[in-house]
Amino acid sequence: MMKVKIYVTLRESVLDPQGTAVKSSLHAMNYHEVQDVRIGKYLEVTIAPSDRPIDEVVREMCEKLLANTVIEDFEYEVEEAITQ
Amino acid sequence: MMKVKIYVTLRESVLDPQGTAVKSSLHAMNYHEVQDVRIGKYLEVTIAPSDRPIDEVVREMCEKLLANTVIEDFEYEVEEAITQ
Amino acid sequence: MKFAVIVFPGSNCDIDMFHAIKDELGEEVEFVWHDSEDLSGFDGILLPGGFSYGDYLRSGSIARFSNVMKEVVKAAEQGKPVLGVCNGFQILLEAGLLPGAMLRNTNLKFMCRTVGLRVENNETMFTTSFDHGQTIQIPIAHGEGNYYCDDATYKQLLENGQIAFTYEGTNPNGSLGDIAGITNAQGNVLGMMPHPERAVDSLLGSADGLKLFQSIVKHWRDSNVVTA
Amino acid sequence: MSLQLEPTAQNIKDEKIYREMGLTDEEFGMVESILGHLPNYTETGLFSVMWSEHCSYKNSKPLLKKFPVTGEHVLQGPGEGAGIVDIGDGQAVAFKIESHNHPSAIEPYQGAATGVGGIIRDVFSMGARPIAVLNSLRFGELESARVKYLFEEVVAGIAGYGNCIGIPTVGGEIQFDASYDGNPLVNAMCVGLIDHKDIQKGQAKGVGNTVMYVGAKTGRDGIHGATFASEELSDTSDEKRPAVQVGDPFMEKLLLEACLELIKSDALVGIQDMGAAGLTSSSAEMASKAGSGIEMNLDLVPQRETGMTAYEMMLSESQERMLIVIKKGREEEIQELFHKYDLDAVAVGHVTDDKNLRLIHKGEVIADVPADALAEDAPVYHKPSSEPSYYREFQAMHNEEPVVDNIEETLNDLLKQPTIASKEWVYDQYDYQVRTNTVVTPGSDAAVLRIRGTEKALAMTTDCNSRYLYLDPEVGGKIAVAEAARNIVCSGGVPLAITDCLNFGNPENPEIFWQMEKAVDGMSEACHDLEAPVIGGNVSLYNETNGTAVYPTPVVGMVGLIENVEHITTQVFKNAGDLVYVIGE
Ligand SMILES: Nc1ncnc2c1ncn2[C@@H]1O[C@H](COP(=O)(O)OP(=O)(O)O)[C@@H](O)[C@H]1O
Repeated sequence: MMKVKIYVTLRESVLDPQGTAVKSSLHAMNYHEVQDVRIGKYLEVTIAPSDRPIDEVVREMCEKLLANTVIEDFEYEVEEAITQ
Repeated sequence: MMKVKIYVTLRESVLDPQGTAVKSSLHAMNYHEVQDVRIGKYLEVTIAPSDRPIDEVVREMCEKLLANTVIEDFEYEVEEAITQ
Repeated sequence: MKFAVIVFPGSNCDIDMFHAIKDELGEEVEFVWHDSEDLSGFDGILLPGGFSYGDYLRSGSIARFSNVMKEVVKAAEQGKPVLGVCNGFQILLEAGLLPGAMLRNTNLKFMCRTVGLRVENNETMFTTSFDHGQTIQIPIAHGEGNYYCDDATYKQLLENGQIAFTYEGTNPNGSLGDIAGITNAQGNVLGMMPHPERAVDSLLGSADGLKLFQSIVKHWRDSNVVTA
Repeated sequence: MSLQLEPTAQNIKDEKIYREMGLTDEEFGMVESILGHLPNYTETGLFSVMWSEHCSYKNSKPLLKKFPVTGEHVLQGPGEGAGIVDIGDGQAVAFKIESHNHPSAIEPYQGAATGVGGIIRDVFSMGARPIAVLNSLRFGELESARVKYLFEEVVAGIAGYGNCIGIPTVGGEIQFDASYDGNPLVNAMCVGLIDHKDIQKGQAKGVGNTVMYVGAKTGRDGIHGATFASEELSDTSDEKRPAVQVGDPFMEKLLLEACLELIKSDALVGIQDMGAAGLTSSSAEMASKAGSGIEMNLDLVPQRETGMTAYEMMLSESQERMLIVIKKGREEEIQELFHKYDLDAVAVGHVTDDKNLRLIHKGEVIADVPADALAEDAPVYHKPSSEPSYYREFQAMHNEEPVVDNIEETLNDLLKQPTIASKEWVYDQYDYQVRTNTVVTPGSDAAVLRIRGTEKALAMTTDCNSRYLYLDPEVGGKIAVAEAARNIVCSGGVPLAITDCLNFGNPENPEIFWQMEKAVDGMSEACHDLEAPVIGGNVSLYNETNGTAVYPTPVVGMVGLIENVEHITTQVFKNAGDLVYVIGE
């Protein structure tokens, strides 16, 4: 069993109003050390071994469903084999 | 400058409607190897050095604003010093 | 003319669309469930608003993998009118039938209000009953209506006259170029955030949306008389 | 938690573990004598939730008896998921209001969202199609970051749930006052439309009939929520973290459509929402109302988590679930119906004739308890009541006439008060138009929805000025009902009935109980005079933070009938030159 951690973030060129809003809240709470906040999605997907390489499977899932590459980038880490 | 990566996830026993919906969708798309999907938030926060230890600042920000610990857990990694 | 209203799990403006067509426009209409594999009997395809699959992950992202979407693509390729409203627009974007993507409203909030729309192109099959540049009153109700595309795409939209409607006055959601609705290059697929099906009866405030549906019917009658 | 870790029956008694669950020593003694033996952990849990104020109304029952509950048009009074009133032509309107105060205080988005989800289920479990939701909200003064956060998130949660499920949020009211600082109030009301022939009851009739579980899977969320709702909030409430569930409006939309299809089936015998106290209250109440028993095998309950105990399953408040009873032998068609909506429908038990709720887990009978004892026989308390000293002081004061020097300035100051200012920021976030029936949208007096296919329309409103109630609960109670009635009348409607949500502090405090008593007296009188009976409601007590109670806040939700859409009137001035009248005293 593999645990895949997937990070989906807005592309650099796309404005992140949510990040901006959180940044202002943090400033209002006196965290002036905060310079920038970007907000994305974090997915933990548990995947059973199959006949296809896991990288291929994950990449395809991300491109088809988990990220919209018009506005988002993704990265992932295949973390560890969990023995059942 | 520090880059802090924060992962906010729903606590284990809390229902994750998004993850459940995405999992069924992946199954419908024939990714039968997918066992489980949990969806959370991923934040990248850039923080300038201050007189308080960064761990203290991050932990506090998470507890006060970025996560609601009633239903969410958080983890973070202080990644690297970016020289400006 | 016979319309299909596609119902995804979580659609919730399906009934409104149905009533607009049946009661106000006076044309034939049927609900079609998301797993249907045949739209050949319909002349026009309507993708209603709502929260298909809860809009979980991203709005429209899961619905676009429904069985029926293959048929919607086919209908679009055949040149049939395909209209996606609100969530329907989001699904058309995710499915690649229209260019671009949808972001959250800049104020990060859902908004429900009636807005002024400017008719930018009254030569599409959806807009001939309007005047060019006319302002119409149509309700919006969405949290993710902030249309985005890259510069090259935006240029194309402008050059091809694919921008059907823009917001008049204040842009409510931050969409690029005040865009409220766009068509594909062929002009037979329209996606729009405002809800024309909510503006078909003056008892509820505005009947300006009815003209959009009338345009579709007019186009269909004209082209069917020619080909008959 | 696993079975082995559960305390034994003897431990529960010796170490008074039942107290942590909210049972008093006397109540525990009653349980013991009802059962004729010491209750085990699961049985103690069943009694503790069913005998909580939230489920049993043990402190408020004597007061609720005072409300007028009958009337010419009343088809269903208090006692079911929602009350129902006839509106002619074989149609009726079903409605109810409910609180979700404590969950909203600790997780405002989900607390408010699941509050909306719960009241919607109450209405469609009657067989009615929900057509509108309203709300009534109270927060502290809109100054601190905490209050602003609560306010924003509660509104977002209401919007998030209602918009997604596609039921318009058409009205409500909001007030800000320091008394709600630590304990906001979030009340949600749902209105549904139903044909007389479709009216359902939550009853488990017919020995041998099948008990089915439908909807979302059961998890460990919200265990003991009903007990939590019956306690005061304190600074440690955050640590308790029991009662907060995450709502899944998408699931509820599927459940709603499936249940409304189910209503048309003659296989259906009874249906009830799993609200507070989840499987426990739905099964015990359905059996008790039918004078029957229910036996359930908990191994069959769809579970989201592994290793759940009987106690956890019975007390879970996972959302978006229903318990139904269907005719024996019809299980397959019911499963198919739900399957079409991608929902679980599982036979978990059957109706028996021994009037007991019997639970089987892993092959053992883990609880065997008279259903009536759970649903009906909770102790009823007649709490002492005493007139508060503040009230006597206020009554002794002279009426003061405010002196206004600069009318314009005073008017501007008033309009700046968050309680008085426009609430557009709030209702802009609610989809108040979906299903295209909303003729009068938020911002006028009552909201008005047309009834498609008829000339008729329904007007609906929520009202309560709690400051008046604090000053004089009896007069304030009358005013709350009268204000609702005025809003209905100003919209062109005739009041039909009300639903109410009694939000008060700790009833064990005699001065709080006095407030409740007087408020109910005032409301009852007004309802009687206006011929608007009370057809249902909800009680939310213990709204206190660290010993300070909220203002007495009995929210009134009223629905009125407009015979013809042409009679609809709105608040705005129409034409220059029109005459303006002031009517009344
Ligand atoms: N304040 C009230 N006024 C009138 N009836 C009430 C009030 N509070 C509760 N009731 C009625 O008591 C009945 C019992 O409530 P019940 O349905 O068991 O609880 P809940 O609705 O909290 O699950 C309900 O039908 C409800 O309408």
